[in-house]
Amino acid sequence: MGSNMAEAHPVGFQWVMEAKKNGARVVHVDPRFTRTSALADQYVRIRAGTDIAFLGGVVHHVLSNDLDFREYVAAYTNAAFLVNEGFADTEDLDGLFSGYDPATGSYDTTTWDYEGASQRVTAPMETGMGGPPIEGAAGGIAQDPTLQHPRCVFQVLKRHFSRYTPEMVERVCGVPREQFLQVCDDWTANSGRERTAALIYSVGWTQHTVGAQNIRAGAIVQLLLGNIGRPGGGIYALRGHANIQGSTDIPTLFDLLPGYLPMPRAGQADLTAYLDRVRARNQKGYWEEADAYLVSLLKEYFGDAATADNDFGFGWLPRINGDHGTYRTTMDMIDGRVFGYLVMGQNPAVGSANGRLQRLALANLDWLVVRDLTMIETASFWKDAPEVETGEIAPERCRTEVFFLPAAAHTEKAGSFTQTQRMVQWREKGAEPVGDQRSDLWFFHQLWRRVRERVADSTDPRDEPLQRLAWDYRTEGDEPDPQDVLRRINGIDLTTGRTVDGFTDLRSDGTTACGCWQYSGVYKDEVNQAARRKPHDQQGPYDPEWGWTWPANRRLLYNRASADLDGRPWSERKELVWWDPDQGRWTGHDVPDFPLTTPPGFDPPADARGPAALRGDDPFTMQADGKGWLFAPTGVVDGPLPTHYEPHESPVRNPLYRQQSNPTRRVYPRPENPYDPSPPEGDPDVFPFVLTASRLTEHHTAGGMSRQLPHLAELQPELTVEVSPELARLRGLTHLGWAHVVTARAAVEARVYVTDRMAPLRLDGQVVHQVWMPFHWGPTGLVTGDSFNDLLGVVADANVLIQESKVATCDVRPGRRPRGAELTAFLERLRSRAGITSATGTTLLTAGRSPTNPPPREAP
Amino acid sequence: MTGDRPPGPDAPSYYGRPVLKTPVWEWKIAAYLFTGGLAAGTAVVAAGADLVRAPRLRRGCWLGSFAALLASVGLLVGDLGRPERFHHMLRVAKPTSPMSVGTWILTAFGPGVGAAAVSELVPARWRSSWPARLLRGLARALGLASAATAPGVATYTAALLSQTAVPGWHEVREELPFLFAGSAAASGGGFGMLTAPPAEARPARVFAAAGAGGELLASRLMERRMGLIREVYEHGTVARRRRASEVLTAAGLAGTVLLAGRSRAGAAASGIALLTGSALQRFGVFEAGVESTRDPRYTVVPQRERLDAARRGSAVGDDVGRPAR
Amino acid sequence: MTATDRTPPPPVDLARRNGYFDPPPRMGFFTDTSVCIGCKACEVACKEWNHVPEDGLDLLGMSMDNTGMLGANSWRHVAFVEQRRPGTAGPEEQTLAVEARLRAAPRGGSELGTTPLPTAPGGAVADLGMPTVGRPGDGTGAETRTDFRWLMESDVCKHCTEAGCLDVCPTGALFRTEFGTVVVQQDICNGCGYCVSGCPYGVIDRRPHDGRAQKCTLCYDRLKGGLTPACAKACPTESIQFGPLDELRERADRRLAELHGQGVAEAELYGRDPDDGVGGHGSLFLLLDVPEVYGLPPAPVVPTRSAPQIWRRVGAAAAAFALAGIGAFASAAFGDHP
Amino acid sequence: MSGNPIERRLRGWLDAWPVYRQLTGPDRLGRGAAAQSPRSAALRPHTDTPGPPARSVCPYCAVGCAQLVYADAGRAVQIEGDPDSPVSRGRLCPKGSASLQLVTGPQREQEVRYRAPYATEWADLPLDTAMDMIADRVLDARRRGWQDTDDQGNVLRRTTGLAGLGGATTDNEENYLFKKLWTALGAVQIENQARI
Repeated sequence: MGSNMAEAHPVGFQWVMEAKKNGARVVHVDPRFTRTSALADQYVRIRAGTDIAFLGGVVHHVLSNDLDFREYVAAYTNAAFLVNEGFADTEDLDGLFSGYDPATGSYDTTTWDYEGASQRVTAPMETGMGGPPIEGAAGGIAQDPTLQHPRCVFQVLKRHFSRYTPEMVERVCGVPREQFLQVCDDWTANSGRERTAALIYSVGWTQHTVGAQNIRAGAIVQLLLGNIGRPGGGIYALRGHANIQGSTDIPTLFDLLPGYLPMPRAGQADLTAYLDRVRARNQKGYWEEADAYLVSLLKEYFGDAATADNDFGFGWLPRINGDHGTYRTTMDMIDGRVFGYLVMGQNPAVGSANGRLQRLALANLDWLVVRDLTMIETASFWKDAPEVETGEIAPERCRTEVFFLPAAAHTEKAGSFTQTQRMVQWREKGAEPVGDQRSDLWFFHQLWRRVRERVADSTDPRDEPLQRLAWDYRTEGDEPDPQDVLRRINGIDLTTGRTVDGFTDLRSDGTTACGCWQYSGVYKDEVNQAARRKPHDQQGPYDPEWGWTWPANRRLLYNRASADLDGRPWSERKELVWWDPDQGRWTGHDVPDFPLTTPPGFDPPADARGPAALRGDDPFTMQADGKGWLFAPTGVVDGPLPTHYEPHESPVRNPLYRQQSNPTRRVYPRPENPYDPSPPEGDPDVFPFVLTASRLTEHHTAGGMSRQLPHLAELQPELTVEVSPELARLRGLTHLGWAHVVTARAAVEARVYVTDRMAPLRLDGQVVHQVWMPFHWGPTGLVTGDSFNDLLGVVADANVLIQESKVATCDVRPGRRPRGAELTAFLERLRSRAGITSATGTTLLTAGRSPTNPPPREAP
Repeated sequence: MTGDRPPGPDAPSYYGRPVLKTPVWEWKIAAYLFTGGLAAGTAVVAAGADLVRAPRLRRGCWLGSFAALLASVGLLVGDLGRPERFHHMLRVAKPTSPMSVGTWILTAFGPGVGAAAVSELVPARWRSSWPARLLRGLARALGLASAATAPGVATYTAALLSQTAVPGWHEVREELPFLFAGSAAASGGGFGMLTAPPAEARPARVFAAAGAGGELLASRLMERRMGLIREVYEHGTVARRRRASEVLTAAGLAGTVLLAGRSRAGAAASGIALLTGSALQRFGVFEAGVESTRDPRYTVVPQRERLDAARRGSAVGDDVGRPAR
Repeated sequence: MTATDRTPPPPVDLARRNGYFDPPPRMGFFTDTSVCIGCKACEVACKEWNHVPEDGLDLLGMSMDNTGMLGANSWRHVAFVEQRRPGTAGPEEQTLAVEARLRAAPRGGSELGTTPLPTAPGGAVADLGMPTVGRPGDGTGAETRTDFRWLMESDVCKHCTEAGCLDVCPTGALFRTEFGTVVVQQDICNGCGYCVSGCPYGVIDRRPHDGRAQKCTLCYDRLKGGLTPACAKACPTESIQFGPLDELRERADRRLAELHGQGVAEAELYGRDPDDGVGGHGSLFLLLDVPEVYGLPPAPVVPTRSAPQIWRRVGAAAAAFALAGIGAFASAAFGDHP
Repeated sequence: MSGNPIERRLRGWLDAWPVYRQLTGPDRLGRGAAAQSPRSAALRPHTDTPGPPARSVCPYCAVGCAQLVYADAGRAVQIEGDPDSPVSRGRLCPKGSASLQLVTGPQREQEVRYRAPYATEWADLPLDTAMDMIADRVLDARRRGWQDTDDQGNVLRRTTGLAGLGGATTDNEENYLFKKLWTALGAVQIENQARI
C-alpha cells in the first residue's frame, strides 16, 4: 500500500517476485493499476488518501473475528495497558480525541496517558527517535492481562474501529466488499505462528496530512497479527533517494541532531533540562541512555573544548522554537527573512510542492548556492521559471546572486550511503572528477576553513562554537578523508584513542566521542565495516558481512519478538533469534535485539532503569515501556490512534465523522498557497476530481538525474496525465491529445493517456474520478514539460511536517493551458468561481460541536 | 483457447504496428531490377546478333547492356549504407544468399559485357589493327560467355526478392521468376527494336514478344494465385503501376507483332512501350513488397491460418510452424 | 506457403556445423514474461554497454512503451499491452490514436526502434470523435474489467537456428558465432540492407547515418570474456535468463508446466520448438498470450527454406529466358526472313 | 609449409579471404567460422580494464544496489551491478543501468557558473573566488539573521539568515559535516528530501 515497488524500486522487487515464486501471495492496494499491480495476485483500487479507513477496516475485521495473534498481542504489545480515565475517543467526539484546542489546532495529550504513568511531551520532534519518554514506565503501568477491561488498549482499539466495517470501507475507499474481505482473509491467513506477512509502503503513505497515522495504522495491523520483529514480517519503508535514510540518521534536518537526538529547544537552559525532555528518568530501554549519546556527540563536535564544566558545550548549540521546516523556510524567504540558501543535490524549483512558491522564494534571496551534477531549474530559475513567462520574475529585476558549483558524482568520491533497510554501504572512488567538480566533503571543508579564518580573531561569543569546533580530520589533498569522518561518526574511546565497538560503549562522562551513536560499530576494530563485501553466496541468509546495518549490524529490529515468551522461536519455519538456556544468552541467525543475557522470564527489580529494566518479554527495547504500541499515549500529535480523515482537498464529505480532515494539519494560509475548500466548507464543482501522482521507473524524482540522459529520457519523453476511458468521455479527452490539469494553484499541460489502468470509483452513490500524473518534468533537460509539483499546495502532517502531495482536487480540461498573463487570469477566474481565497480550506475544526459536549453520532 | 478464435483478417496486433521492418531499399533497387533485367536481355540479343551477324543490333545492344550494367552497379552501390565497402560483397560466396549468388553472377556477367562494349567503341579507323582484332576476338568470346550467364542475371532478382520475409514478394515466389524473366526479355528485345532497323531486329522482336507474352501470362497467373496479399497488389500505386505496365506491355506486344517489322517508328514506339512496361512492372512489384510490410495482417493472418489449420489437422503439431498446444 | 521444403537438421552442434572446432555450448536467452515488471533495465543496460544511441524522444502512446519496436537503435524492446480480455489487442482508445500515427509514417511505424516517428504525438490525429454514449460518469467501470491485465514482454533478437538475416547476408558480416548466436560484424557490414527483409521477426534494421545493420549481438564481446549479456545481468526479476540453450529449454518447460499447473492456461512457449519454422530460437520466450498480441509473428518460417523451391523456379524461368533467346535467333538464322 | 616469403604472403592473403576458408575449411556455406573477421575473433569486453573495478553503490533510489565501476585512465568506462551483493545480486534498474551516462554524459557541468544580481546570463568565476565569496556571504547572512533570545528571553543563539537544503543524495560523511558546520554557525534551517 502506498508503494509502487515494481516501478520505484525494481531491483528490490526481485525479492517480492522470488517470494511469489515460492508461493507468497502479493496484494497491491493503490489508486492506479501500476506495474506493481500487474504482477500482484490481487489488485485493489482505492481512493487516494483513504488508507486508514482501509486499514482500520482490517483492524475491525481482525478484532471482531478474533483473528489476532493473541499470545503475541497480550505479551508484546501494550494491549493490556489501561488508558487514563479522562480519555475520550473519536467515537465520542465525532472525529476528535479528548484535549483538542481549537485555538491552536492541537491537542493537549495528557488525557491519553496510561493509567499509572505520565508523559510530558506532546510533540514528537521534541523526543527524537527513541520513542517518547514515559515517566514511570519502568515501574508499574496498570494493566489487565485478560484484555477485558473497558479501558485497556485492546478494548479502546476495538471500540475506536467499531464502525470501520466492510460496508464503510466500500463507502469511504470505493473498494468493493468482496475485494476487501479477500485482502483480510489473505492477510490473516498468512499471519500467526507459522506464517508472516510483510507490509510495504513508500511516500504514498507519508505524503499525506495523515502521513504518520497511515504508518501507525499499518503498524497496528502488523502488531495484532504478530508480524513485527519476525522474519518475513515487518513494515518496510521504501525510500526514494540513495541516502535519504542516512540523511535522517545523520540528519540534515532542522529538528534533529545525529542519531535522532532532538535539537535543543528554546527554554532548555542546560544539558539536564534538555535530557529531561528527551527521556524520562525511570523508563525502560536503551533510550534511557540518551545522555551518553548526546555527550559523546558534543565531544565529537567540540573536542577538548567540551568539558563537564561547560556542559560539554551544550550552550553553544542553537535552539529551535517551532517550525523551521523546508516549507516554512521557503515562506520566510518570500517574506525576506532568509538571505542565503545552499542547495545541494536537490531541486526544489520543480521537486517541492507548490513550485511557484519555491521559485518566488528563490527570487527573493540575496544569494543562492547550488551544487549539482547538471544545471537544474533551481539554479536557472531566474531565466527559465514559468514565472518569467507570466512576468512575476524578470531576470533584470531579480537580485538573487547565484553560484552554481559542479559536484563530483558518486563514482568520483568515496563515502557511505545508508540504504532503505538501514544498511550502510561504503563506496570506493572509481574515477576522477574534472574541472571544478568537487565533493561536498571538499565544499564543507573549504567553507569551514574560510569561515574559521574569518572568525579566528573574533571575540564575539557567537563565534565561539566556530572557533572551538573540532575539525581535525585526516585530509587527503584539500579535503578530509571520508574514512576518518566515518571513524569519528562511529566513535572513539578517548582514553585509548581507539574506535568503540558499539553504542553500549558510549559514556556520558566525556570519555567517549561519537558523531552518531546509532552508527557506533560501523568502524569497529578500526575497520570500515561498511566496506565489507563478502559475497552473498559465501554467507548465511542474513549476510552479516556485507556492509553494516545499524544498530549493531542487526538486520531485523525488535527481533526478540521472533521468539515466544519462553524464548523459543514461534515456529521452526520462522525462527530467527532464541534464548539458549545452556549458554544463558540470546542467539540466532541475526544479532539479537535484546540485552544478551536477560532471560525470557526476567522480571526486573522495581528500581531498575534503562536496559536493565526490560522484562524478559519486552521486545521493543527502544520504547519507554518495552512494548509495541497499538495505542500511542504520546509522541503522535494527532491522536493516539489512527482515524480516517479526508485529505485536505477532497471532493468527498467524511462519511465517518463530522470532523472532515485532520484537525491538527498544518495549513499555511498565504496568497501563493490557496486551497480548494472541501465539504462542508466548499463544493467540489470547480475541482471535482482527485489528483494523485507518483514516479515512473524510467525517471528519478524531479528528473535532474534522468531527464538529461538520452537513454532514460527516450523511455518516457513527455509528461502525461492518465485518465480512465470514462473520464476521457466525460471531459472530451483523446489519447495522446493535449489536456491541462488545473488546481487552485496552477495549470499544467500534458499528453492524455486514456487507460483502463485508471477507473472511476463509486462511493455512496457518488462517482469519484481519479487522475494520475508523474512528476518528473521541468523546463530544462533533453525532455521538458510542465512541473507537476506546481499543482500542489503546501499543507502538512503536524507530526513530521511532510506535505500532502499524494492527493489534491483538480479539473482536467482538453487542450493546452493558457500562457503568460492569460494563465494568471485564467487561474484567477477559476479561483473566484470556486470562491477560493487565501483563507479557504484553513478551517481546521469541522466537527461542528464543542469537543467537550459529544454530539449524538450519526448513523453510519 | 486461441485456436478456436475465428481466423480472419482482424487479427490482434500490437497497436497496429507492423511485425516486419519495411525494406530499407529505396527506388534504386526497384530501378536496378529493371536495369539488371535490361542488361541481361540486351546481352542475349547482342550475343545472338553477333552470332547471326546483325551488327547494328549487336552494337546497340552491347552498348545498351553495358550502360544498363553500369547503371545497375551504380544503383546497387548507391543503395548501400556503406558504399565504400561494396567490395565486401566478394568476401564470401554464399549459396544461401541470392544477393551473394547474384553478385557472383554479375561478376561473371560484367567483364564480358564490358569487353564487348569497349570493343564496340573502338573507332572504325583502328578496327583493323591487330590489338583491336585481338580485343574483338576476346570480346566476342567473353560476350558470348556473358550472354550465357544472362539468364541468371535476368532471373536471380526474383530470388533476391522472394527469399525474404516480405509477404508481397515471398508469396509470389512461384511466378516472380517468370515475371522477371519475361520482363527482362521484353525490355531487352524492346531495346533491340529501338536501336536496330526493323530488318535486323527480327530476333529482338521475337524475343521481346516472347518476353512480353511471358510477362503478361506470369502476371495474370500470379494474381490469380494470390491470397490475402492480393489486397496489396490490387490497391493504390502498386495496382496503378502494374495496370499501366500490363497495358503498355500488351500494347508493346501488339505493336511488336503487328507494326515493328514494318515501321521503324512503330518499332521504336513498341520498344519504348515494352521498356516502360517492364520498368513499371518492377516498380509495382517492388512497392507491393514494401507496402505489404506496413500492415501486420499480411504477415500474421496467413501464419495464423496455417497454424490453426495445422492444429486442426494434427494433434502433434504442424510441419512448418509450431507444435500444437 | 504450403509446406516445408526440407526438414531442419537437429539443433545440436550448431556451431560445429558452422565450422567451429570444439565450440562452447550454444548460448541463449529465456525471457519469461510472466515475471517481467516492464522496468526497461534491459533496454538501458544494452544501450549503455553496446553504445547504442537513443531512438527518438518520442511519446508513442503504446501504454508505457516509448520504444515501439526492435530496431537498429533498440536491441531490446519492452512491449506493454493493456488487455481488457485475453487474446485481444490493447485498448481501442490507444490503438486508434497510435495506429493513425503509424500509418502516416514513411515506414508504417516499422522505423520504431531505429528512428522516431516524424509526426508529433497527437499531431497526426485530430479528434477521433470518441463516442460519448451513455451518461457522463455512468458506472464505475471496475465491474467490467475483471479480466483486465497488463502484459509486459522484453523482446530481443531470436538468434534463430536458421537465421534469415544471416542466410541472406552477402558479405558474411552476419555470421554464426562459436556460441551459436547471430552477430553483425561491424567491420564488415556494408549496409546492403538485405538482412532487414530477410528477418521474419522485424528485428534487424539499418542505422541511419551509420549505414550498417544493427541488432542484438547477445553481447558477443561479453560472452568472449565469460560475462553475462548486459540485459540479462541487469534484469531485476530474472525475466531475462541467460545460459546454455539446452538448460534454458528445460527451465522454460518447467516454468510452463508450473504456470499451467497454476491455471495460467494461456501461457505458451515461443521459439522453443526445434521443429518450428526457424529451427527454434536461441532466445526463447514464455508468453501469456498469442504472439500477435505482442507484435510477434505467430508462426514465421525462415525464407531460406523456400530457397530450393525458388531456385527451381528461377532455373526454369532462366531456361525459358534462354530458350526464348535461342529461339529468337534460331528462327532468325534458320527461319524465313520477313 | 613453405619458406618462400611470397608464397607465405599469398597464403596469408588467401587465408584472410573467407571464400578460400569456405573452400578449404569445414564451413562450406560461409555462415560461420569462415566468415569471422579478425576483429571479431579478437573481441574482448571493455571491462578488461587495467585495474579492478571500484565497488560502489547506485546513486538513485534507496535500495542500495551494488555497482562495479570500471575505469580507464581515471574515466569510468562501464558501470554494472555487483553480483556479490545480497541486496541486488548484480541487478540494476534502468536508472542504475544508466549510471555511466549520468557520470560521463555531456550534461555534466564542469565549471563554476555565476549569475550576478540582475544579470541575464551566466558568467565564469574561478572556484577559489567563488568559495571566498560564499564564505563572506555565509557570515554576512548569519550576522543579519542572528537571534540571541526569543520574546520570553529564552536563549536562542541562532541565525535564521541562511538555510540549507540537501542530503538525501549526498554521503553520510558529507551530511555529518554539513550539520556540524551549520550547527556551529548557529544555523537551524537545514532540511532535505526526507521531509518532502
